[in-house]
Amino acid sequence: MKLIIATIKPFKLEEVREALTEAGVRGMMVTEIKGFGSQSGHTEIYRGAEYAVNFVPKIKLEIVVPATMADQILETITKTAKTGKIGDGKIFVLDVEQALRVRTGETNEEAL
Amino acid sequence: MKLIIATIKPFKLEEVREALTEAGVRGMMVTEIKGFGSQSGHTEIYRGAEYAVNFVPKIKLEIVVPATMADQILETITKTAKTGKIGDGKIFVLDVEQALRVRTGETNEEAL
Amino acid sequence: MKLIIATIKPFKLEEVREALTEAGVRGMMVTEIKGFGSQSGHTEIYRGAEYAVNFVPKIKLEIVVPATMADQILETITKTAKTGKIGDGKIFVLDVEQALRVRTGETNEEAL
Amino acid sequence: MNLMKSLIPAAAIVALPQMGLAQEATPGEAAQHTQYIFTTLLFLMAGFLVFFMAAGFAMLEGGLVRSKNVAMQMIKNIALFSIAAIMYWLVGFNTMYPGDFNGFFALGGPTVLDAVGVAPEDAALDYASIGSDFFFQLVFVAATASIVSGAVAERIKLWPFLIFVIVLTGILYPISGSWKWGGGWLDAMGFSDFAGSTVVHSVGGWAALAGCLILGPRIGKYKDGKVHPMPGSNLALATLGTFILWLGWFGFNGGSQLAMGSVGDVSDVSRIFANTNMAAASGAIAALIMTQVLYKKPDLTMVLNGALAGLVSITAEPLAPTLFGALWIGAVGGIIVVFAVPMLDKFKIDDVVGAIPVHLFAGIWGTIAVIFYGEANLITQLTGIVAYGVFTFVGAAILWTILKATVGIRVSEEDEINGLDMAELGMEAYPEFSKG
Amino acid sequence: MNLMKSLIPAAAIVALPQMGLAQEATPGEAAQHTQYIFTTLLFLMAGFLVFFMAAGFAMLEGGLVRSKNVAMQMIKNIALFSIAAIMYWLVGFNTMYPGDFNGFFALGGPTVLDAVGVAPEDAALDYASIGSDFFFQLVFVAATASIVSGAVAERIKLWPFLIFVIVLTGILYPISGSWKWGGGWLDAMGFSDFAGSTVVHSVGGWAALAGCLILGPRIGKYKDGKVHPMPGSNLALATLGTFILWLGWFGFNGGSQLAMGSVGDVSDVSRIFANTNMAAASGAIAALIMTQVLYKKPDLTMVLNGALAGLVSITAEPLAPTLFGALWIGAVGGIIVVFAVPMLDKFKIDDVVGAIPVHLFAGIWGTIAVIFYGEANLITQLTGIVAYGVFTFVGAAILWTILKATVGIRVSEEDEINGLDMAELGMEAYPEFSKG
Amino acid sequence: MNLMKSLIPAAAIVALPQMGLAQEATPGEAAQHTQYIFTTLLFLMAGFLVFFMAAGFAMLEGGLVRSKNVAMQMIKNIALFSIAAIMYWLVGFNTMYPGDFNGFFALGGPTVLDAVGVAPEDAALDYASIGSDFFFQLVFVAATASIVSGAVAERIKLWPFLIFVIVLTGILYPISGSWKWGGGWLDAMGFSDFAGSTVVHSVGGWAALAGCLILGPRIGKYKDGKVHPMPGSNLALATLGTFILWLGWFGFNGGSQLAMGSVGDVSDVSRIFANTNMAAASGAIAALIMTQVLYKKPDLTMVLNGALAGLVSITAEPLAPTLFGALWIGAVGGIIVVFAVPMLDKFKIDDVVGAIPVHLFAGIWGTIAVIFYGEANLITQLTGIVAYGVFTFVGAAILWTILKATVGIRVSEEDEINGLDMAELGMEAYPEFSKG
Ligand SMILES: Nc1ncnc2c1ncn2[C@@H]1O[C@H](COP(=O)(O)OP(=O)(O)O)[C@@H](O)[C@H]1O
Ligand SMILES: Nc1ncnc2c1ncn2[C@@H]1O[C@H](COP(=O)(O)OP(=O)(O)O)[C@@H](O)[C@H]1O
Ligand SMILES: Nc1ncnc2c1ncn2[C@@H]1O[C@H](COP(=O)(O)OP(=O)(O)O)[C@@H](O)[C@H]1O
Repeated sequence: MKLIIATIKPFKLEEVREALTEAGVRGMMVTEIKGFGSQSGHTEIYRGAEYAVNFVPKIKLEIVVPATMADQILETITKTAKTGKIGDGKIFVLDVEQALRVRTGETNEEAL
Repeated sequence: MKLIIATIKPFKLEEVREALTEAGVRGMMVTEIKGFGSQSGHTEIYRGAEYAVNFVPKIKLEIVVPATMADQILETITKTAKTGKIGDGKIFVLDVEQALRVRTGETNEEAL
Repeated sequence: MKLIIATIKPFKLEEVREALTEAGVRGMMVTEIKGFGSQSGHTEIYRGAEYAVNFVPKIKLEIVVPATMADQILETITKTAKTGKIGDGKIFVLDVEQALRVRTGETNEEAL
Repeated sequence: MNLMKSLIPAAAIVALPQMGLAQEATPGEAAQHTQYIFTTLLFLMAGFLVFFMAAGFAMLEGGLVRSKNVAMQMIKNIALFSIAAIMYWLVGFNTMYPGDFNGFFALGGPTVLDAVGVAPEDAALDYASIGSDFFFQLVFVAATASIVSGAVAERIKLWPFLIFVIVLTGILYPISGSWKWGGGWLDAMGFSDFAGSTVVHSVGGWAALAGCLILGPRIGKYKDGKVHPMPGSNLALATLGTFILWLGWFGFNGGSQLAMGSVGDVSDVSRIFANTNMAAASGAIAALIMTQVLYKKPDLTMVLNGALAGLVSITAEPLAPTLFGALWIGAVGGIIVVFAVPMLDKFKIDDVVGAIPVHLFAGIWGTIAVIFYGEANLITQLTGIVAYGVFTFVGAAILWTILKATVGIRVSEEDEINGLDMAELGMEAYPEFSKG
Repeated sequence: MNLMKSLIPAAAIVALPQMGLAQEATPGEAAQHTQYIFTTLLFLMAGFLVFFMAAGFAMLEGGLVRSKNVAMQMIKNIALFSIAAIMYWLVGFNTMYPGDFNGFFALGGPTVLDAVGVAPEDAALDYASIGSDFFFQLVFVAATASIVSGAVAERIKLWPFLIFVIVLTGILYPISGSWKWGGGWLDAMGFSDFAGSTVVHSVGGWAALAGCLILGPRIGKYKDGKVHPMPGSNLALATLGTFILWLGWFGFNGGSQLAMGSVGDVSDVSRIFANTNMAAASGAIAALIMTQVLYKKPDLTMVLNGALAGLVSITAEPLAPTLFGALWIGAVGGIIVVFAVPMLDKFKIDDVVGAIPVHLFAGIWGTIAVIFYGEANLITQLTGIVAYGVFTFVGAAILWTILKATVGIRVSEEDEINGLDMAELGMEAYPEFSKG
Repeated sequence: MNLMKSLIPAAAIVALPQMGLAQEATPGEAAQHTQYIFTTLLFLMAGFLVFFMAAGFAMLEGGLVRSKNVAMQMIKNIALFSIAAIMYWLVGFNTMYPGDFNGFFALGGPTVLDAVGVAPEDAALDYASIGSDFFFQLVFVAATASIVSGAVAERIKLWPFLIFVIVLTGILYPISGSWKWGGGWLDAMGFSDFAGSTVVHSVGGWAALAGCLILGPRIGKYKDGKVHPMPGSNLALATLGTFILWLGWFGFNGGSQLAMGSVGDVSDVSRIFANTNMAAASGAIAALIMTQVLYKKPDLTMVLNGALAGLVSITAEPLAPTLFGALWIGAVGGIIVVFAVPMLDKFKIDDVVGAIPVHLFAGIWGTIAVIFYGEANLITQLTGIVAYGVFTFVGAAILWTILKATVGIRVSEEDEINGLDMAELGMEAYPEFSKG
């Protein structure tokens, strides 16, 4: 199984979730994070003082899927999260050794 | 070492934390997330309009433990987090290559 | 590539971010978490009742870097996040199999 | 009066008036100077209560928008009040109260207050000081502008909105206001609107409706034929705002008695307080019961709207009804809101805070309801409602259209998604709180 | 009077009364009509201040519950005020002020206001307009219900709570209120309670106590013999609520002078303002110092409670004490709270906002403290305290028990854990903010 | 007067005064008792409005600090008001209004109110009741202390701050206040400050400036020669606070007329209301336009400060100016703020909420602006400004220095970083919301 970690723009969440559901994803974890990346460095003014905004609000998705599904998921996310503008986000894939569903005790792919 | 990622119902946090402490866990990271899974799809009404609530508040625990402890930890979480109702959560296990305690510079299992 | 997960004290965020930027890190994910660890167990009083504060606000950094950079990053974080007092935080390193930049489709080290 | 005169010795008749005692001449009335003080005081007191409604609108709207647009809503509310204050001085007050005029329109100049330490002979002894009257009227026009602010929230640009406010508070509202309260043609016809269900609230509602139509709904509100609610970010603030508005309404309706110097007048003000409170209460309860029945769960935002709708409903005639009258008139207002909010959604009219149901629909209802207790004629009431509607809606629509065609009234899609706070102000209301 | 008459020429004696001048006859008093206006104005002004306490209670309670229960607290507060307004009109006011009665109970019918533009001869010239009096009394009963709302928060079902409010505001409070303020048996006995430490606050406190006992504590509050604090979600709101209540209290106590038309009366109202303010200040400071001494750190929530306890303490006699008297009476109130809050926890009585310490305990203290400055007798005061306690506690307990046995008063465990907002309303107060 | 006397028959002249009718003798004035009631009522009404400013300051400051310091700001605000109430009673009021004195200093004892039900012959019939006067003055001194609270936020220790407040409200403010309002040397010289641009606001501003200088800036505010903004945590609260302050200001300035019993006086109060409102509006608009022009985006926090600066600017003379005068005087205040905020940053004076620009700078401007409409002389005005500045700044600086040298005034670096709420109170204002 693979853990897919994706950062996306917050307003894309709903669209990506729908696409993933259609692609067969049955669960995920969503976290509000602050992203730091190339999209940054713009300055704001507060009470007359300029300051750099380094962090941008992002959504982090964490999805565990059977290894075989990983590529398809990557593609789905890429397609729906893309706006073409800087800050669209990144996707990382990690290996997952074990999975377990608390309610039933099912393990691994059955638990997803 | 293993990274154990567990999503649980928010109200179970205290109970799980206590059980884990007893089981010998000396540290963890707790994040408020929104979960998406089978527990969802109920509809609410706001100002006369129905809408589906897709995300459910969940707590994500991240715990790094020596590989030997992993199974026990899984069991502990399963036991305490279980209510038997849908949405009890999942547990994932990943491999951790290195650990480091910032304060002392201790590494790996000593750092946990 | 490696995923470096680091918990630090919230007020160190800016300093660490600057140091990491200088060390060549071009992106990261920042999450507000509650940490549980040795730094805890102090009691507070609320309306006449004592209670233990088990969780401490922490910042979690997640940074994906080329494997070769990992050690240097660990050192940078250790150096800047350290106050010498309990609760300075931990760093964990995990292996990352794949990386992808949504905007351009670049993969792996090019995507970082 | 006649009786008295015949009983008073001649000498006294001569002497007393010059002593300033004549003021006591009519039983049931305080001395004229005292009456002047009382009525002026009524305006000041009612005025500061209505002023505080500015805070009420700000909190209500700030609570019902998403947090990414809260700072924008705050700046709009403080700016619109300030603009109203300046425009109403510059031209509005004297346009609305032109004295003798053609009944339709007379452009007024800046307001001039009573001189410092004005002598009684220079004061409007049978009424109140100009300053208090001006202040009291001014806080009303600000309310009208606040109504618009809430409806068009979360997508409008700041400056075009403020330009709209300039015209609304300086020109549109004062002109139509003069028709009734300035003694114009609708007043002459017998149109009845005690404290402004139509003159203030419907006018704000019409302007808001024009704005919502021309501006279009928020992105994502209506998609695939379905309504996608965008829950308000802070219902505690929205509730606070509602309570503040309710408080302010005692001034709004009570002060509209325009006199407090006699037993009858102060008792009328009391009646108004009691009725106003009752209508708000019954509006809230009606919405509570209706949403429970219709949706199985009560809807707090509807209850807040219901209380306000009750208040708007009783505003056209808060004096004449009995407490029971206030109860059912307010309750109808609350029910109207519960049906009107989803109805507007059906027409894809995206009114963020429910301003149109509350101020326009309940305002129309309240104006009609005058016929049940007040001395009003249905035809005349409808004439007034239509006249205000046509004038304000058309005027506002033209203005919105011009603004749209020139400077544009709507922020870009990206700015709307990221929130007006970052886009228009570069400043967040809650910079530290995570957003979902 | 005597002196005057002898000096006035016969003709004037005949003439002046008919001129309405007789009103000026008593030195130190304004004309009777003017007095009527002043007292009516006092009721209106004090009334809107006390009305605003509804917002104060809502904010205080909304700030002291966890965010998952805030929307529920809001709907409870606006609904309870609305219910109180309706019930007090329907039956409460005339039950509480029945005129001549047996001193224990007389069921009243709906309130009827003065006619529009009431003529002086039909008005209660020596008092105030019915509307103002009704409005002033009505906002008091709402305060009683608000007290209960805070104590039973975070676990009670909405509708059973509202049914309780119906009976409390329509029946229980008016009956016991008639014993003292309606001129009933306790009044005849000489029981003294100027503005309602007992009649309003203790009554609310007793009803709350009965509710807390029958409802039980929140899940997890008392576990393994330990108290587990559940910190309030928004102490800024709680502080705002406290300041609003403090503001409202000037109306609460000041208006209870029931007259403002003479030099003596208006000066008394001033005394009351000064004393009320002092008691609040000293209650806050006492709690500040006590928590610092006991716990090494000051406790903001206790300081807020302390200010309110100071206010409740002075409410039974805000007029007679000197400023120093108000200071120490209020300070004792503040100290009571600091000890009573953990004491209730020892008995596992889970009062979410500290309503019982503030309103019941400080209310009892305030009623006793009358003996130090006012003209009251300890035995009589205790009789009153006990009478109100027994009647309200028993009445409320029966009512809570019936509700529990029939519709149930407590939400399910799961609903309580997930929060009443989602469970009972399907709506969150802060939908965007993450919760811990 | 002359005309009248000649016309009244001898008998009437003799008879009427004893009937209490003499009070009506001066045309344009109500009976003396009625006047007393009106002025007392003015103080009570204005007093509760100014009281409510305590909530306004608390919300403004609570909104402009980071969430980790909000609970601390709440406790500071409620405690400082309470301390002011006690100190002003104990020594402040009679030190400030000592009656006949040397014009510089006379220590007063505790305030004694009018007796209960004071007889007219024992009351200050030509003024107002002591209680109302005391209450009205008391809420002013609390405002002064609130100003300091905001400026030194986010780094000061609780108790040393409260000790400072004790001395400020009990000693410093009353002494300097006596120079003008107590009839001291500056009053004798003709210094003009109607409602306290200098006596209240500048004094608070000077004390805040001394505090900021001695305390130093917050950690991280000025680093590497750059200003690092620390955005306020809740701009909705800050906006609410501003509206509450604006509301309170009607009492602040209006009540300072110190009389409401005549046509002239009540009309003057009305003028003051209208002017006060106008200055706030123009201050807000000026800041809105200035920040838009200077920074391309309007700055909500500056607009809030601008409204307040407009209010402070008009406070020294809210009566004499025309509405246009109020407009430009207020606008200058708003502009001052926009320039003064970054200027203070240049000097590394870290004033968290903009208290110094708003209260000190606009206060100085307002005091100077009296010369344009009021009867004041520039030299005298400057003398007053300097005298208050030197006395308060030196006095406050000495006090801050003593506190710093003894108990220390600043929390530890770690405590500051973790937030004063956890460090000083062990309690968070928003325990559930994540922080960034
Ligand atoms: N090396 C990295 N490790 C972890 N997260 C990253 C990394 N680089 C970027 N990110 C995340 O991806 C987001 C988008 O990246 P950014 O460089 O701003 O734009 P783009 O996706 O267009 O390259 C960042 O805000 C951050 O959350
Ligand atoms: N494939 C997955 N990847 C990551 N997280 C998941 C996945 N499936 C479920 N989760 C998490 O587990 C939670 C519980 O899952 P859910 O399907 O709702 O119920 P259950 O645990 O009873 O199967 C979800 O809210 C989500 O946070
Ligand atoms: N085993 C662990 N797994 C995951 N996170 C941990 C673990 N141990 C500690 N942490 C994180 O590191 C933080 C600091 O650890 P703590 O034990 O308090 O102090 P120190 O870093 O000085 O050893 C904790 O708050 C927690 O977020």
